Amino acid sequence: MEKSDLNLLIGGEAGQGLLTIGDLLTKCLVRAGYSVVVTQSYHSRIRGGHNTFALRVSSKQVVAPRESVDLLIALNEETVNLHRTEVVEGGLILADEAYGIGSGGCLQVPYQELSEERFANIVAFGVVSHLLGLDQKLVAKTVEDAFGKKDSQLVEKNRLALNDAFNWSGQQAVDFPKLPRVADSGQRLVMNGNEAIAMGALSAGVKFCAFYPMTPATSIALNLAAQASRMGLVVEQAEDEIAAINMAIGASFAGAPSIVPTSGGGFALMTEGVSLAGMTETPVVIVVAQRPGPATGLPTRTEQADLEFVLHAGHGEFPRAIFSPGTVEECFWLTRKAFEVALKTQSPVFILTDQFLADSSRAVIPFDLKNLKPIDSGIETDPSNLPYRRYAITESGISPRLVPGMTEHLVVAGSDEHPVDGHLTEDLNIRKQMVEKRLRKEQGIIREAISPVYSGDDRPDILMITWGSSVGAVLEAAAQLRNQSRSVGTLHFPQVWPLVPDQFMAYFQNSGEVVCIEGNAFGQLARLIRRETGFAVHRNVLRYDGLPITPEYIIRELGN
Amino acid sequence: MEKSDLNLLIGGEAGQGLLTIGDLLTKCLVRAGYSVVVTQSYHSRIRGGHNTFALRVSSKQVVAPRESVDLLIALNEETVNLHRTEVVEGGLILADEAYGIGSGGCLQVPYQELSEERFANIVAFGVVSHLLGLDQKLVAKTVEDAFGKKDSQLVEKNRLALNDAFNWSGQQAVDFPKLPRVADSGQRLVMNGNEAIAMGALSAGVKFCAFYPMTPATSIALNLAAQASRMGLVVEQAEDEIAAINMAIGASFAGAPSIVPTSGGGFALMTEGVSLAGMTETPVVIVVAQRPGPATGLPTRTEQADLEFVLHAGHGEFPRAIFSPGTVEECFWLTRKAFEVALKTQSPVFILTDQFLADSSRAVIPFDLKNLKPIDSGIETDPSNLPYRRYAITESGISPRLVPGMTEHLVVAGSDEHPVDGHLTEDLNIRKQMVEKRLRKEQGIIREAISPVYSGDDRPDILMITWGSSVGAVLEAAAQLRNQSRSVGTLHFPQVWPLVPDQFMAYFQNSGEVVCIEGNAFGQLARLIRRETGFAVHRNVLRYDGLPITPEYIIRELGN
Amino acid sequence: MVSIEEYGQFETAWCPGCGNFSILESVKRGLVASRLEPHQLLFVSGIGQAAKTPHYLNANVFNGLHGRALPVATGAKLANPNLKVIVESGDGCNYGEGGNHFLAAIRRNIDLTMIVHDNQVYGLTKGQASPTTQEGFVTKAQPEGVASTPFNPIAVAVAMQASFVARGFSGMGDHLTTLIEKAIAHEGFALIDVLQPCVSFNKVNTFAWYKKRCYTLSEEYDPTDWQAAMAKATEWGDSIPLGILYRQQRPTFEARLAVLQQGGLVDRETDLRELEKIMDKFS
Amino acid sequence: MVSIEEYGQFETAWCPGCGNFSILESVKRGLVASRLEPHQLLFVSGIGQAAKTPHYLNANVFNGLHGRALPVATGAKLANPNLKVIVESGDGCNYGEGGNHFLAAIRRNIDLTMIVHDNQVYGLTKGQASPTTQEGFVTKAQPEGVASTPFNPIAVAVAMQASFVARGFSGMGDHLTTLIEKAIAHEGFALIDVLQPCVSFNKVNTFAWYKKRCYTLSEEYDPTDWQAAMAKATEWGDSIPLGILYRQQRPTFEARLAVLQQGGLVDRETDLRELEKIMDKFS
Ligand SMILES: Cc1ncc(C[n+]2csc(CCOP(=O)(O)OP(=O)(O)O)c2C)c(N)n1
Ligand SMILES: Cc1ncc(C[n+]2csc(CCOP(=O)(O)OP(=O)(O)O)c2C)c(N)n1
Ligand code: SF4
Ligand code: SF4
Ligand SMILES: [Mg+2]
Ligand SMILES: [Mg+2]
Repeated sequence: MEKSDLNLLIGGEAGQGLLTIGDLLTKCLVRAGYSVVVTQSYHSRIRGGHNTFALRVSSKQVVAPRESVDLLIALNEETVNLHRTEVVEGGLILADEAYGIGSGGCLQVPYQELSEERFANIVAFGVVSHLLGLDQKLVAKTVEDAFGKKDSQLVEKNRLALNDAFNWSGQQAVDFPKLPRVADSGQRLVMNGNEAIAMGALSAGVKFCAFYPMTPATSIALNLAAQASRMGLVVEQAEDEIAAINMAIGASFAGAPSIVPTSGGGFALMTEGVSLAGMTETPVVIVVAQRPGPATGLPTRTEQADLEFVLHAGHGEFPRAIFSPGTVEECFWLTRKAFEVALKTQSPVFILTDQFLADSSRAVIPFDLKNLKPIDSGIETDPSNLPYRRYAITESGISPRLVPGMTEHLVVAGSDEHPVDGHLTEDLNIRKQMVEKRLRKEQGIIREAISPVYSGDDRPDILMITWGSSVGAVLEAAAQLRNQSRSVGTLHFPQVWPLVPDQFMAYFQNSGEVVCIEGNAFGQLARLIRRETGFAVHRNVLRYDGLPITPEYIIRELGN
Repeated sequence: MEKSDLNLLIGGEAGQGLLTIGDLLTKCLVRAGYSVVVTQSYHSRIRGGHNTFALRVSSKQVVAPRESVDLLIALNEETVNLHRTEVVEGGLILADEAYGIGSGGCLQVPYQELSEERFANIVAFGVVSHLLGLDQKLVAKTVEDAFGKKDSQLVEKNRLALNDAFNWSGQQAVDFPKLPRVADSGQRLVMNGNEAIAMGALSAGVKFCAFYPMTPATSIALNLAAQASRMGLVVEQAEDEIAAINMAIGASFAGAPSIVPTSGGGFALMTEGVSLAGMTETPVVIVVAQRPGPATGLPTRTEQADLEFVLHAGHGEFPRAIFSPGTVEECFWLTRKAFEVALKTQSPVFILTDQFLADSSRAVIPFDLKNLKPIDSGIETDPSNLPYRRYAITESGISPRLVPGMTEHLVVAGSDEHPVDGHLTEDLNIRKQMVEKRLRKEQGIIREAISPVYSGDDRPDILMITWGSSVGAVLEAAAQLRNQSRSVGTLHFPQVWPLVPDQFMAYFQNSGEVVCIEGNAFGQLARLIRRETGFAVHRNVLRYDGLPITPEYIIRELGN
Repeated sequence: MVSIEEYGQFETAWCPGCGNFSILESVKRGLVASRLEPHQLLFVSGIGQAAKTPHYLNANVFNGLHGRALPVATGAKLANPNLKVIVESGDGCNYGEGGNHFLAAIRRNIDLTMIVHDNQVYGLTKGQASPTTQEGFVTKAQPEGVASTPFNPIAVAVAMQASFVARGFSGMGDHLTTLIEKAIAHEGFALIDVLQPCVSFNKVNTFAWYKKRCYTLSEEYDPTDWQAAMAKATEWGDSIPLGILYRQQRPTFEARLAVLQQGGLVDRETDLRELEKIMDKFS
Repeated sequence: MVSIEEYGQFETAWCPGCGNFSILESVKRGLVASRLEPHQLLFVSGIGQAAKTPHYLNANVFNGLHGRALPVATGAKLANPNLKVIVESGDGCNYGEGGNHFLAAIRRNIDLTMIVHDNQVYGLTKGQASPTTQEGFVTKAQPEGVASTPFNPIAVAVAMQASFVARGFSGMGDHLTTLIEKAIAHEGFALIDVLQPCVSFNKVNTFAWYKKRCYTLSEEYDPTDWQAAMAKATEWGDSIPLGILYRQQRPTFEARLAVLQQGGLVDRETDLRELEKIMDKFS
């Protein structure tokens, strides 16, 4: 029996190695040519708690998590108790025979017999791989790549454990669907959202990153730190988030394209700095990896509730752009784009992601780095008008940018209102001109704005709009509804600010019911669309329990 | 000749005593029964610069500043040069004869002859008082009250200087309109916006204020500090704004109604704390006294550009209320109201004021303190359900509030998502319930919401809407337009969040052109109204040069 | 008399073997020795593994933001000086994000006990350097090793003449209990920096590492001698002194505020007659 | 050679008689003595009266937020270590709002010169207490007098073994000029706390008050002796020592970052081939 779309759920305590099994399986499945969507759900603790690693795998392209479970890999009994009901008819539970759950719908693994305790994860991985019909060589290679080849004893033990797992599995009479073979689709990468943001930033020429650790943003900085010496950048853990953003502004002022990854609470501390970037016209890219608030909230879960906060963060008025990647690929490309817009318009630019996307590994076709155009830093070395004036009034609002110390010209940037030379002013006519100059830059940002992505029928009965990481669930829900012969369109906003009504109003007008789907309680994108266009969406599908939106969730909610 | 409405402008350097003259005149005129509107414009420095103190005075009720000047009191030559053109036909310049401006339209005062240098301010005050037709006894009494009676030598010298000023003025043949006498209108106070906020807070039972100095908010704290020992509160200058809001939350948690005054940049640092107040459901009143941004901007000028920032400040989602007083009286009453709503709904509540209103003295009928109902702290001492649960789920969303140490029951507040007992949870069903519980409190806030204030014709051709300190200018502009036989309505929002469409949509529907008038560049209230109602105002009148909106400004802009 | 049972037993979210367990135990014992009932106490913490501690005993609790325990505690203490307020949080929370409040609290000498779980690492966020992490320590965030000199909280506190400065070690429970008892009894700001092994992320400063180096100050040591204290404060490495390193009597912040001499703010009525007189000044 | 004229003459927004004028003069002279051209310099300041200083000379300037000069300076220095970066701001800015960055900058030992105009008051916001205001000082914000112990920046810096810790006085211009020159020459973080009379708001610590108390450290004083420095650091009141109180050579932060050994970040090309290899690891 074959099944093209399987959902695996690994459950256990933190520290039990479910990440190891999950990562190995993911890598192996991607190498075998499958499409994957990983959803990680964990507690805010280091050991213990109940964590899950969901791995949806398919021979076709999949882009969203799924709720029902085909294979439950239980690393403890609690997992069986908590998730048993999610397992579908014909699904399977993989558990230590020691739990004594019986063999109905369960493959009981004699871990103790099969291996030393420390190789139990490898055994589990082996058993699952065999169940899924993966090639043992590929499986062995994946383990080798993960653990390195230096320790030959370890390599050998891993190989043996895997062997035992495959042999044992081969002897079991289990009725579990195999994945259909897929054609070789060429090299693909396994990458999660945060990794893609880090890689996107590196490709854009990031030279400075300051951060204060905060889940789920930290791994962006860690990924950059790992490459700092190779790629020639400085990654500095600041004393607090206020320092982080101010350091990034200082570095950027001095010529280093800068990024600041954080999450809601840390970002809150940066809002004064955001305003400073706006006033001094210093480019800076800020990643806000969302998690459920208010305050500390649920630090390891997901939510999309900081759109309005980020859009209005910082006192006073100045332009900005906010990107909202929905896929790992978009994390990469929109991070590049964020640097481009920040540098071109000398403004703070934001990337809104969230815990789900941050931790969600996917198969990605390698980015074509060879054909990338380098991003223009916007820094001049030879100003056309002298004396050099950092804030010269221009039609575009963009003033010539020099960096200090690189020429004989002096660069003066001021957080107070300033005349063209950057010094202090109390002249209220200048004030007015400067406000207008700064706000004119929004036109440039609008010109760069990425269109919402539409897919579906020309005049659908129902249009589902969404932003950020919920897009996968929306696309799949749409596909399912179409299977039920419903006429559905989807509109994804990879950029939520500025909104350019011309890019999307026609879709609203040509659709029946317009439903906005987002991971918050206020319906923030919907409110924003109404503010900008007057259009009130007909319905909201919202989620704010800390879990990502799934296709099933959308269909359930729409059913109401 | 009499003129019922005069605009006086005192100009000079910081430190030259224009505040002394201005304050004395204001007090004296109010005691004499006139209506006043003070507009202070100063530089961000301690000595020098060019500062002005505009004092509009009238025998009728006035509520806005005026642009053209009847009497220019120049404390230096620069003032003459800068403001001469603003003086109306028949107006007068009062200047030291030493400047040698000539006597055309100018009363040249021989300050050196008339007094020692340190009494020049008293002389100027005396001359102006005489010009305006003020009673010399009243004038003398005002000086005495201001400088105290302890130093009898000083009292005598002041008296003499005044005498000389009156005598000298009496001998001048000046053709300056006197103010018509007004009937005794009983005791009135001279109070500016910040003083009224402080008094409102005291009347509401504020017990704790933490702040970090920031113009134009500081004087709220200073006014509270001056009364701290008499009124039994603690006013603490914190090490930074983050500490300020967290201290206030701590004090409020322990039972002391708390206030935090700040301005945009300081508020930016508090946004994480705002979110904490939202999550822990701790009442706190935050005053944001606006000034032009971004960043340090124009620290001593005015603007209304932080509405959207304050509305969305803090990560995650939780209810709040934002009051936007437009008059000194509203500063008092809405501060009381802010405490009431904060304590009743256990939420952060905001007061948005600005530099103009903060520093704008007005004549105010004494608040009737005797008939004030004390504000309910919302603190229980005897919980009806045991065991006591700080976050018990209720229909209103409001849970029973106890304070620690006052009973044997333990009070546990958490910034992480929590079950009813306040401890930690990772249960996502509880999460959902808690989000909904917190958001239900918005209904209570809506029930308390103050209606926008309408005045004017039933179906006006033009409806001017506004919020905060711009209301005076809007009212007077409307009056002027009506004098030109135009049909005008005005709608002032003393509360900008939550907006309750039922309270105001009818006005929009019954009006011709709807114009939104506010002191920012984005048209923030207009955008918010559109977001909440879909209604797009037809026109914006915006100002963002650091000066308050005036009736003339509105009429000029409408003319376009 | 209060018994340790009244402080309860709770399930924790800590790793088995973590030093936090013994600190929690010492805290409870210190409270019992101080004869304090749960409702007389207010624990204030920030965010981190250590900051979870107050959830694991019976008391009033305000578990606030990362780094902001001290200002919350300060506000609460001023509102109600009758509360025994104890701040308990990690090294990252108190010396990193909260560094500025640490300086201010010492300056105020407000009557608080501050217990810092110093595991020289950010535990909850998975092992980045904290301000007290030693130079060269390699983490995923500091792949080349920490380049900054570690923050020495004891030296800074003594330099600022904090009124009670102590160091404990989670592995010496009785000693720590006594320190906690004394810190609570001390009138003024009392700091206890508690060395705490983090079995998950700090493989350098382990239980054995501390055990080998820690010694308690001798009876002869005079904690009121500032110069001696300053010298002791910088002793670190091969030997690490435990105990009260510095102590001084000076007035608390609360004692200097006239308004608090009549009791806490919580009980204060609002006197509108007085306010009327104040308002009169505006006329 | 650079002349003082190249640094220009500007109108200021300061009160006549303010100590800031002489500090500005000393700064300029210190720069000339250091043979630095305006474009080689980056001044970073916060907000306050002192923080306006960089606007009154020719140099590259970043005038940032209140309290946040140090992180901006740190970022700029890391981006371009060739810049001579000087932080100049007030006591409130650097020790109040910016206290946490002060601690971190000392720990990093990044090569910056930090000149603090210490007038023991918040000037620009009209006279509230600053962290260095003495106890009992009465202001409108502290009508009962300041209740906190003043912050002693020198003691904290020495306790943390900052690599260059000095005190100057605006009224002793030549001495201050030399300190500035030495601080600029010092490799690592150099603090100069400069006593500065504020004629408008500090009527206690006046020019005469300082003049009477300030003395320069003798030639014999050994600034590398930490214990002696610690003792000197707390000398305040009747006599106030000026000069370099403590000095130490230790590696700068920049020197410890491998990536900066090949020059600043500004000049670095983005190597997409290298990135391709990095990306391969994800396959
Ligand atoms: C403003 C903010 N920044 C960052 C975080 C993320 N964060 C949570 S705990 C922690 C570090 C905790 O370290 P420490 O205080 O030493 O406690 P430990 O876990 O080691 O006991 C950080 C950075 C946060 N919650 N809030
Ligand atoms: C975040 C923030 N808080 C408060 C202020 C207001 N503010 C401006 S200057 C200043 C104090 C300045 O004191 P100090 O640094 O000692 O400088 P001085 O004016 O005394 O030279 C304050 C509190 C601000 N600009 N930003
Ligand atoms: S991570 Fe470290 S500090 Fe946290 S519980 Fe585990 S061992 Fe303790
Ligand atoms: S207020 Fe004080 S510090 Fe500021 S310029 Fe005037 S004298 Fe100098
Ligand atoms: Mg720690
Ligand atoms: Mg100062």
